[in-house]
Amino acid sequence: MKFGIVVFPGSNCDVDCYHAAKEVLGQPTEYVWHQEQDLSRFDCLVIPGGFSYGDYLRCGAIARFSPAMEAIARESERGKLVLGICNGFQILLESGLLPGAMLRNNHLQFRCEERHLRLENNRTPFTNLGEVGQVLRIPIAHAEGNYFIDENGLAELKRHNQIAFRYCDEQGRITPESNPNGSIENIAGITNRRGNILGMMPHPERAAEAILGCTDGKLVWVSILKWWGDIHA
Amino acid sequence: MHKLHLELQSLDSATAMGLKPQEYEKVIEIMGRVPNLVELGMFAVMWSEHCSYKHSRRALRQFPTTGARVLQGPGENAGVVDIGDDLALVFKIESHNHPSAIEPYQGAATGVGGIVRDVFAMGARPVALLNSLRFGELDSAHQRWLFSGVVAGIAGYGNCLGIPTVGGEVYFNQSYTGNCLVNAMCVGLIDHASLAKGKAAGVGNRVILIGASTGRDGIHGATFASEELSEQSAKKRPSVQVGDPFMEKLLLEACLELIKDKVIIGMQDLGAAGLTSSSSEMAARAGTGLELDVARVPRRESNMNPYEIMLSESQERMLLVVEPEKVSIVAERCAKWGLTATDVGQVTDDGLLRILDDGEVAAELSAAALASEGPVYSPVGAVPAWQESVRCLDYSTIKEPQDLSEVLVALLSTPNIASKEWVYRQYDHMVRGDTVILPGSDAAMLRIKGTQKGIAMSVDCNSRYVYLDPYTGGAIAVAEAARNVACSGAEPLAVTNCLNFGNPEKPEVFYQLNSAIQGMAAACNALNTPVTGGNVSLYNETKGQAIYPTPTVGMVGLIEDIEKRVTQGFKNEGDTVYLLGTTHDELGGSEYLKLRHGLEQGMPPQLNLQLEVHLQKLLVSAAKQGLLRSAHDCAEGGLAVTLSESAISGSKGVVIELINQGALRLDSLLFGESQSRVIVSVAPQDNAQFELLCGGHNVPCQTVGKVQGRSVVVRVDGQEVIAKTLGEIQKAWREAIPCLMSQ
Amino acid sequence: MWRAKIFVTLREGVLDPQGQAVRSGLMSQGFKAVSDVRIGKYMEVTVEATSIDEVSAMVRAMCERLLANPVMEDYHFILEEVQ
Amino acid sequence: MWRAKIFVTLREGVLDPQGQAVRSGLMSQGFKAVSDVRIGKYMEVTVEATSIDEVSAMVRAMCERLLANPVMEDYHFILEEVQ
Ligand SMILES: Nc1ncnc2c1ncn2[C@@H]1O[C@H](COP(=O)(O)OP(=O)(O)O)[C@@H](O)[C@H]1O
Ligand SMILES: [Mg+2]
Repeated sequence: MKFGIVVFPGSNCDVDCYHAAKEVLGQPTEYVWHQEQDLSRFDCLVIPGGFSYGDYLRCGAIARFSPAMEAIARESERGKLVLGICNGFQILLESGLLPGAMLRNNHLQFRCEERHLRLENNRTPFTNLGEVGQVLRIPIAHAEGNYFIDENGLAELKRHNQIAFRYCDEQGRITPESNPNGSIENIAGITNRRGNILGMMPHPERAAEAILGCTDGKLVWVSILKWWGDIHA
Repeated sequence: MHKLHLELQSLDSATAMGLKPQEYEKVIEIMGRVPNLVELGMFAVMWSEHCSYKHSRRALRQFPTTGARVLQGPGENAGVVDIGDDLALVFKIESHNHPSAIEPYQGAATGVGGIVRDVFAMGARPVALLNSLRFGELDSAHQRWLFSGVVAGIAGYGNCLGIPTVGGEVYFNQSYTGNCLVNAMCVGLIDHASLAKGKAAGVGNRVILIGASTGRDGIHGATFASEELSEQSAKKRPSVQVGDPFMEKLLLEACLELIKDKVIIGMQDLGAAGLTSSSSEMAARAGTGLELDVARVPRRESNMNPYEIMLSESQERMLLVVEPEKVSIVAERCAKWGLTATDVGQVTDDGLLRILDDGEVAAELSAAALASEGPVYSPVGAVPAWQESVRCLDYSTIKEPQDLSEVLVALLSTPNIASKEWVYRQYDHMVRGDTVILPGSDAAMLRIKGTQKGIAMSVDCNSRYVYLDPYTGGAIAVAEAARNVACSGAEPLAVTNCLNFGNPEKPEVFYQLNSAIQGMAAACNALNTPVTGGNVSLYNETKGQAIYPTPTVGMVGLIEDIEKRVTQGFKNEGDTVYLLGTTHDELGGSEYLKLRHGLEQGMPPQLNLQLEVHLQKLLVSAAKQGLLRSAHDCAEGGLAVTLSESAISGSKGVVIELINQGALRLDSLLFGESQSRVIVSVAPQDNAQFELLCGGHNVPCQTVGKVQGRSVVVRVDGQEVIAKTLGEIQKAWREAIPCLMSQ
Repeated sequence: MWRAKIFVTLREGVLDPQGQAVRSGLMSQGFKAVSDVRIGKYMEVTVEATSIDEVSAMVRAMCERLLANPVMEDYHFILEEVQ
Repeated sequence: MWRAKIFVTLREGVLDPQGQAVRSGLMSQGFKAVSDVRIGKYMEVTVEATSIDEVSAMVRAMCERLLANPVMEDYHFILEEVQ
């Protein structure tokens, strides 16, 4: 399975995602410069975290116009997988590939810490090895992860089972205290309707090796590989 | 461009720029004529304390600067030490105190930007940031504004760059009320082959300026940083700069690509004194001259004259020297990253820095004179009149507290000891995916992908000790930084330091500076950790009142097998807890004395360097043999606080039985800050081997208890003196700073 | 030459944590008369154009495409002719 | 009741990285007529007061103490009486 890690000026979790795909999963992986127009050679495109274009206007607002994002929209229509992490999630929202928008964290500070997530939907290419209700420990690191969507949009998300992860406490309870940023209904990650695009604020690449203190994030990476293996079996 | 009258300048304008009369005379002597405005301005910034170290240079020579691992000592943009496998660490610490006092967010942010440029100017990939911060007490709204602004600024810049901020320290003390300290340290990783130098070598080579355009910001920033903060400084306010971390990220990536492609002959960042210092230093190092045409420098503001362009301290700029045929490669690379690269001049053979303004000579002066022939003074030192009296401490007047549990809780919630999570959770400390010991242990550690190795880092200084006794305090700063690194299982390798002091022209301040350097040097020699660089920040005074002398020490270390790393938290129920080292009746300078008795007095704890060396060797070798489950150095708050911190970090209780029999006061025993002590925990099956090892290293080692239960319990001679649940101590420790900050 | 003064504000119903923080900051500084604070962005864009209609269309397009995110923000602007 | 519309902008000569990024974003979107972009903050503060002089003094004090840092920012404001 071939992974492409998209690099914008200002991306900075590109190295981490490359390492996860290449070394942890052991799959062929390439960096993709944001000006590339043809991404058809990849099976999964990862939009990593960071501060594309400095995040100066709104996070992801400028990156979405890049040729690579146009190519990603095309590839996703063809059923390829797209994983947007942190800034990658923000870019997916700005580009309209996922619904909603991202506001400043309600406490206004950047937060980097481990968080608990409840897996809400295991019928996606990114979560198929998990159980619904399973609690994962995965770090967050962002100042703008306060997910916002209007009421109708939220109802749509739920109707189509698009909520992938919610912030929760150690026991899996969705509580206000376990919400690190004010995100609506503790949403931490969503998919598109088709399920082949996932955007999430927590960083699964930072929790994919024992030496980093936690391997819960590996579930996302290994699920991707399993899904691909199943359809190519 | 607005033309400048190149009239010759009198003594009056020299004084206005901060030069002393004899320095003005010296300029005339060097030039053989009277300087014009541009020339005089260039001398004034380069001969400021900040750039020329004129009051500190002689004293700095007392540091040991060589060693088997030192690839680059002081004199370049950053120090370099070998870590084997053809790899090296590049690291340095720098202050941004004055800018942060005026605009905390931008001051701290641009401080991070500056130190990061110093590291990648050497060709290294910056992999970690640390910082050392000092403010007044948090009961003032202004101090809270400074503290939160500085932390947000460091976060804003470092997070955007994608360099993890993995460690640091924060202290609050009245002496910093008018003068906060913000020191930032950066550590980079490099292959030996990629090491770049800040040299303008090769006559005929081109000089390329890349990155941000030049504005009027920070003109005379270097001289500003060398003056006391006063009402006057308020008027200099526009010299505050706004950082552009995105630009820096582009610059960083472009420069590293150019280094990788071997396109660069020499490279240097533009920091204090801007183009003036970078061009003169690069030429001086290579023994060449440079010719620059300021009319070609891309500007952000209109009508800038040569004086302003040469002195501007606009951030996020680098100066490169490349062969003429490689100029186009530089341009291409820069274009890829959206950066402007401008050919601004060339390397010459006459040793002169010739500044042209659209072809016309605007200044012509010796590069070496600017960069290295500045005045050097030998200030006189004198022990301050108050020194003896603050060292006196009459123990008989200090009442021993009744409720020691309550003292422990109070200590855990003083901001100097309380959890700094409020700070480091604002820093992305995990980006790049190599941080294997996160903030919250004695030292931070990163893995080096592709090897079994790890690097450990720490910054330390207890300035109250330095205030009470500069020599001992200086030595302790080095010893503690090294001890923190050793506690992680890594071997301490080398030191960078930032000397934050008051006005060195005052004999009592110079005494502090000089004695602290002597103490630091002694510790560096004993521990075999040479000094590879650093920075001096003097004139940290407001209204004539100097800060506590604060020589911040940044230490780097190496662990050969990262799987052998050690953290501070207790691990397993039933592990044996040992106290290494010896406790004396030493309450002087302790946090306890300040908190309970309102005293910042006494002799600081004494440091036995011999014991310190043995202790650190023991820690490294015990870690290597896999004998340590945890190790945590006894620092502020003493034994009781150290035990509590290990308990909190590991979420495990501890039961301690101490034998005292009247030997020490109970408050000394529990809260005194005797040096060279470490609390370790060891699995029961390894006890015998560990004790043997301690004996072999001549390190006093006492079994003091067991990891057990959900409380911290301390008994002395069978009598319970402390008993608190993990929940209680954790709450006190964790909530103190957030609580203060939410008022 | 024209200067567009553009205001981008959070849509009604979207929580404004920055505004709330500033409000409580003001309160704690003794400005008790403050009842509400909303924070937005203010941008000044200088453009070359021949007519006000042209500028107006251009600025509207900029806002729609880049300067505001319609999911959470509203915008309005004022145009001034400058030298 | 009064509404103060407050504009906080970077002082002349102070670098505006946001403005630069937006400018180049607009350029690459084909808005070539844009020559300059400066970004600042826009705040709406609602205050209770009896006279315009009182509001004006109060808002000025807020700006000086909290809303702007005079080291690098300028501010101005407009007052409106509201229901
Ligand atoms: N406290 C110190 N100890 C050792 N070396 C120092 C110290 N302060 C400054 N230096 C060295 O002096 C040189 C000049 O420092 P500095 O002017 O801060 O560098 P830069 O030009 O990068 O700002 C550097 O090599 C630095 O490492
Ligand atoms: Mg430098």
